Amino acid sequence: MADGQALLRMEGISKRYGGVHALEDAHLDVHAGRVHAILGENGAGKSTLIKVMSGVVAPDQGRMYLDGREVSFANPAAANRAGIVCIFQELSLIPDLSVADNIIASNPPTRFGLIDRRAQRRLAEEALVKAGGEDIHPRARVGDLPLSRQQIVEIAKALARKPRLLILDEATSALTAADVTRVMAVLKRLRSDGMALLYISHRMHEIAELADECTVFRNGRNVESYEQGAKTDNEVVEMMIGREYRHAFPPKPPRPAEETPPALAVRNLSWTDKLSDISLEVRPGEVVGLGGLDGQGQRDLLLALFGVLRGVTGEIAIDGRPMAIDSPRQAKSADVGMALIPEDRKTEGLMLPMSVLHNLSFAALGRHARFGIIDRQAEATSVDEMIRLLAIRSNGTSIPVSALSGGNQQKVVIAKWLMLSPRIILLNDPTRGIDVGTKQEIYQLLRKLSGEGAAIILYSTDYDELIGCCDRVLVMYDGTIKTELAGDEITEHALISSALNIAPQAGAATGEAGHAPVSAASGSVA
Amino acid sequence: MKQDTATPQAPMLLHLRANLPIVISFACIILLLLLGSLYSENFLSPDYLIQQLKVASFLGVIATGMMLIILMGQIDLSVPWLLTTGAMMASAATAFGPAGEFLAVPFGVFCGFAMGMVSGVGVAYLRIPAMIVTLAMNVIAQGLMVAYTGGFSPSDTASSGMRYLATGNLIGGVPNAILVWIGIGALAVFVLNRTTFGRAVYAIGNRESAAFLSGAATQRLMMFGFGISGALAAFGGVLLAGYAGKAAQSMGDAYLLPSIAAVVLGGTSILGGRGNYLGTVAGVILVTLLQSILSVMQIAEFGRQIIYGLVIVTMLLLYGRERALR
Amino acid sequence: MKEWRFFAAEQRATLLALVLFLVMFIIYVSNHPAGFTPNVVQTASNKGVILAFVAMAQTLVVLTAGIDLSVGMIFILCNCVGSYVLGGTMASALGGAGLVLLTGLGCGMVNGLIVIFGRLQPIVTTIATGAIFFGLALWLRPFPGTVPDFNGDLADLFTGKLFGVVPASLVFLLAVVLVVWVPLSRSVIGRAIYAVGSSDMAAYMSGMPVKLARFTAFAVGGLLAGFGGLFLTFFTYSGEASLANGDNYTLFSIAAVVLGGVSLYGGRGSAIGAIFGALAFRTIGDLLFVFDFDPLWQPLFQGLVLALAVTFGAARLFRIRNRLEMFS
Amino acid sequence: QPEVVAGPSNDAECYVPWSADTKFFQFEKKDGPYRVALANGYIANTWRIQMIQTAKAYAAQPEVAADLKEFKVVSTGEDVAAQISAINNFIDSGYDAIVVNAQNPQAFAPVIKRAKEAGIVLVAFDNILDTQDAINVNVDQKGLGELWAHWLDKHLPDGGKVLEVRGVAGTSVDTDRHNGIHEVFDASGKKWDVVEVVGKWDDGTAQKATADAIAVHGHFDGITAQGGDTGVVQAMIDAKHPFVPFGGETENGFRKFCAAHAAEGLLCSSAGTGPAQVAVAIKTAIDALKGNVVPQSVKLPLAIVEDPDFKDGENFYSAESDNFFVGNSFPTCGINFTAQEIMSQDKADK
Ligand SMILES: Nc1ncnc2c1ncn2[C@@H]1O[C@H](COP(=O)(O)OP(=O)(O)OP(=O)(O)O)[C@@H](O)[C@H]1O
Ligand SMILES: Nc1ncnc2c1ncn2[C@@H]1O[C@H](COP(=O)(O)OP(=O)(O)OP(=O)(O)O)[C@@H](O)[C@H]1O
Ligand SMILES: [Mg+2]
Ligand SMILES: [Mg+2]
Repeated sequence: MADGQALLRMEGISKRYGGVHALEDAHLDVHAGRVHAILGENGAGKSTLIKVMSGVVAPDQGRMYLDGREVSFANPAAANRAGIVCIFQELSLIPDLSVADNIIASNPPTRFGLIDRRAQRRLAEEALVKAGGEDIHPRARVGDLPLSRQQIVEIAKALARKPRLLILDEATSALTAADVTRVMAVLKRLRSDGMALLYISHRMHEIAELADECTVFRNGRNVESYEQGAKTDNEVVEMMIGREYRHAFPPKPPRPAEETPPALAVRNLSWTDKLSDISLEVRPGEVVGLGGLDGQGQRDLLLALFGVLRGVTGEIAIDGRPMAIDSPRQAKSADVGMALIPEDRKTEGLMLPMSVLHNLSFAALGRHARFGIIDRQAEATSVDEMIRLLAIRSNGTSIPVSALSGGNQQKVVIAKWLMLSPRIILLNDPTRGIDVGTKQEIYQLLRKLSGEGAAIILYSTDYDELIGCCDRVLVMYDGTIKTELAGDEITEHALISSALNIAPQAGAATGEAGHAPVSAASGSVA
Repeated sequence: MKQDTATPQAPMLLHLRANLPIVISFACIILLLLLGSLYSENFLSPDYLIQQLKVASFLGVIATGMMLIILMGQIDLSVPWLLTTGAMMASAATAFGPAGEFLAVPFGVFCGFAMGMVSGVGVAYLRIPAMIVTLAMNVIAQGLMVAYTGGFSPSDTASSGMRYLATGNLIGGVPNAILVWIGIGALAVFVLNRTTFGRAVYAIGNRESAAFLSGAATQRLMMFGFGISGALAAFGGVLLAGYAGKAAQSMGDAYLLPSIAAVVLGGTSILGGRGNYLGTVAGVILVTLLQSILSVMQIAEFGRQIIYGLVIVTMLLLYGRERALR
Repeated sequence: MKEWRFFAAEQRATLLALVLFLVMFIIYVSNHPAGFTPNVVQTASNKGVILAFVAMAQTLVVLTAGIDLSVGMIFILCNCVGSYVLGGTMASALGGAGLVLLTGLGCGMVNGLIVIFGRLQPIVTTIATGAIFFGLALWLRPFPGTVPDFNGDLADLFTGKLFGVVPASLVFLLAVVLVVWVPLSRSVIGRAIYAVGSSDMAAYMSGMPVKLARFTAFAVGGLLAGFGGLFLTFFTYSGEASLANGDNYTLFSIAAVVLGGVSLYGGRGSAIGAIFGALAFRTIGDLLFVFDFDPLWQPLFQGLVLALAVTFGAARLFRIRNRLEMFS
Repeated sequence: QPEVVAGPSNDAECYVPWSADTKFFQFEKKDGPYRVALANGYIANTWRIQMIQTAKAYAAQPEVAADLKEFKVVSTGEDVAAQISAINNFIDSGYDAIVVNAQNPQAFAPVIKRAKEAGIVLVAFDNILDTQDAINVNVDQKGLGELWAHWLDKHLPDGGKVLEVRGVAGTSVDTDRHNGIHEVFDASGKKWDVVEVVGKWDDGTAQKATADAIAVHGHFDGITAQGGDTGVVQAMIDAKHPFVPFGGETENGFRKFCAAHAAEGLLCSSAGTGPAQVAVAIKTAIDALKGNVVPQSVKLPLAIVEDPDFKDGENFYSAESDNFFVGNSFPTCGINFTAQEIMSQDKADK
């Protein structure tokens, strides 16, 4: 442990939501010049802890000391003034304001009482440079930027406040490997400048690379704090999930025979300038990955298949029958049997204020209804079944789904589609922000589904996931499929080089691509 | 909330919180009556109460449509003239012999439905904000009715069927209007809680994009929602015409803000996605009673307006508050 | 992208509103029997400016993703107050004008306080406060009237023409824009107003003055509605507690705001756009004057033009290739 | 600029001056045919629609049409600013005379000034202008209230409990009528207990308010209502309230009831002026343009029908709509439309 007085100390913090103890007697010491990682499975209370710290949530009990003096923050602004700045799990950017306005949100430079936009812009540009976002125009509207760029803006915004303690709650979850490397470098520099950093992530290799000290949470309580490196990854994971932990990825069964007719066949699919001439086939029982750098059209491809996009050309055949899918409604119909686990669960996957029950049953409501009248018994039964199957942690099914932790919310999104027993499942980065235990469950679930004959397309920003889960990987670049990797060809090296659209033998590309080196131990975990 | 009863383990607290508006508005209703009875005992007489329920049922029918729209996160400002359209068209149909007489009610309701559907297309498919689409629809409906009355001098006497519906008594001393409202209310409760359509209404109100990606025909449903709201407004107009014996141009003016107020006082979130029909019932009775008592007590118009406003604010402060950001 | 492109993107809605207004106004003026004369412009601008103020008031609240259904009533109340205090000497009438504006400001502040500390939705709050404001107006002016020594000179100064050509009301509107809107929109609070409308949670998390922004939007909104009421008094030399008029101006202001490219979902648009929206909306009414419609078909014509004009805004729909964009 | 001259007017039978000291105007004679405009405000009720139909029909009569080069009607809605602007536009476009049904009698001072400067004849009717500088074609609203009160006074020898259904609050018409009623009551020396409710000149609202009042107060000895009368009677019938003397307006539906239930005690005084007053206003405008002498303030006769004079086909029409206003003719001015002629004119065209 670091010596000297803690910059921030929390003692006996408790917070309850209804019957749930989000935090119980939690404590934490954060020191200047160190990166403190917080680990824990979904719903362990990590986000709640840092919300308390940054004035978003008032704790029921407990004390906080800054530089040894007791403090409490009435709101985020007060915490900011004290030098505690948080990058929240849910982005806190204002979509309709410009990048510069967002970065200098809280106290912009003024002249004669009005915002000095020239000075503000200079400050914003500096912050962007620090956060590795030189390519982002300070005048662009934030809502127009892709998610990964928004994350960078978020980081720049935090840096512009000159924090003493910077908290990152899964701030890297939407970033591509290249961005992560850049952010890591920034964070290391900040640490050496004497800043205290609190880092929450479910990506073990990032923690291994960055953290000085780790604290594990489970069920709202501290499990243990230790110097980074003092525990093996397996020990850590077992602390987190409170049970023994073996393999992340289930074994791959033999691939279905080439001659098995494809469940989904796509010919020459194109859409605006984002997708061009895509052809692919997925057989029942097969898990096909989509790889490549973020933003190469993978998401658009999934949306195109699911009937969300207008003006898609090309042919789509389901079980050999050509189909024109022009709405999600048609995509999920019995003829097609498709499901899409969307990217952003808050706006695309869930009706947050509605109950867990109603969220879970919504997509498959037709199954439990006759002539539009819901059979509530049947509905409740299959919902309970799903909750068991995916081990969703929820305090009853009538609480709003917004009260679940991020990971459990994600499980609800997946579960609501599984209730339809789809034959073709499209997944758009389904494990973002999900703890290792849950990830493992999801991987197993995917295998089980494909074993039962589902055809699966999985887009992931995590290469390990593609390697561990997929029978084949289609690597996309600039809206087309550039490379197809199958079986043993799916290696990190191959994925990266084809993602960059360079010849595989250019081995040096690994470094340039900036994918974080995977430590021997974490390879088996995340 | 009602639709949660499928899960017995639902915490009591949540139920209480969701039902608070209903409890308080019913309490306010009783309070109002008691206060009124200080002025005149007749406020507690069955005659007066039945009379209030009868008048409330017109607003009740209209507020049902408004609630549906508000649950979807939209708003319908076309109520006044769709109501009038329903009344005038039904009365006009009456002039066409026995067939017209027979079809009067359905025809009036259909006109409201059709115009509501047009608004629905604007909102759901053209994605123009409901506030402005229905505003324009209100002006158009007014224009149509003015041109129609001026140009065709239609019959505006309510058919005997309309009169029976609004003022007759099928069962003892219970006016049919109340039965009609009970019928529509029961149907609304059933549709909202037990059908896929109702579930989709809540889903759309909460997060339309998620409902869309879940494969709900959100646009079609929303369009129909406006159609239904239009139909109910027109039906309210038909009943009102039956009550008054005739249709008149200005009959809808007094129903727009009260219908919104009734729905909101009943605890339905104006942002959509949350609300319970029982609350709307309470809200409708409350608004009607308040207007009536203030009117009979001969409070000057300015005083009535002020009291009306104060009561709404006070009630909302009692239970309509949103959770604080932290 | 180049700098000017960003500028154009920021101002697109406002520019569209300007174009809409110009097109309609040109149609109007070119068919007007009197043509493009100072008098015709003065008439149009006096009528337009009244709504423009109310629309600006509405804009501020709408930018915070709220809506103010009491603007019309604040406007009416201020008109009634004005009909009492705009009499006497120039100085006392000017003082009275200040009082009218204070009335508007006060009403807006009441709205703001209830919305913020009561944590109520603006739409329902303002339905209720609108009734209260109207009650007060009716109490002041049970029937239309004015002070005996109404200062018509002052009124004419504001509704007349400068140098016989430029409508004074337009100049005054411009002055209010420069003194109220421009500084506000460039201040920290102004930016918070946009932020609150765009995402109040994010604004709160970013440490922006969320409550102050909401309060300011309502308060300045009330003030601007007060300007509207003041102008109506100047224009009519009298006050009238007309329920229908209050409701109408509220609804007109919403229409103007939409035509002006302000998003009813908050965070996007500007009061300048709303001004053009208001002028365009008024021109719809004026078109009746230059086209020879059967009087009984005029209301329908107005409704159809309004519908057409708002459908304009749906044009962006045809550019949407990703249906998910429809929902934002 | 009209010249103030001595009366009487050229058509003294039609143009009854408001009072003994009413001024008479003589405008400079202009050569016809004239451009005349009608600036209407609100349009969406039967009275206004009927009024506009009457105006069109009157302007289309051959002898009137001969004097008119153009007759333009614009309805601007309830917004008084829009109506003022419309009049300004008519002034700027060089119309010779403007006829107006004002949204607000107080609000037109600036316009009146402009019209005067431009030498344009401005005639107001129904809701008239509060001025000495324009011609008002006037209904004696207060007199109407007095008439109703006298009627009740006559039939209730001991005074009693009276329900007064009022109109739209804040309008001068409502206030004038109300004052008329109460002045007569106060002067009668009897004991009157007046219960006021607001009916807003609307049948539905009036019906509801009446029903509530009956439910709470039980019994009334007499009723007076300004507009919405059909609804008021309907509410009495629904509540099985005994029929009592009633002073009300001239809706056809009301007169139907009066005729049908007179024997049961519904003794009515039905009085008012129909929408045809617009024709009088147009006639006045044309006469003024011709240089004829006209009073500044014309007093319109009330169309009064009282029990037992209700006659089907003559002063009410049992086969026609409830909604229109009977009493649509001014024989002294040569204006003799029957209401259903007006309301069905287009039907006949088609
Ligand atoms: N606003 C809320 N209302 C009710 N319960 C809540 C609320 N916020 C959090 N909880 C509950 O508190 C617990 C801790 O949640 P928290 O978000 O802190 O978890 P987490 O560790 O950040 O999880 P994740 O890794 O999934 O983000 C969970 O059980 C969650 O359901
Ligand atoms: N919304 C915005 N977000 C980010 N940067 C902005 C924004 N608006 C302006 N800027 C930048 O801030 C600087 C100053 O802008 P500002 O508009 O204040 O300049 P200006 O010279 O006053 O121009 P103008 O008066 O035309 O707006 C410019 O570099 C401009 O690009
Ligand atoms: Mg979290
Ligand atoms: Mg975060």
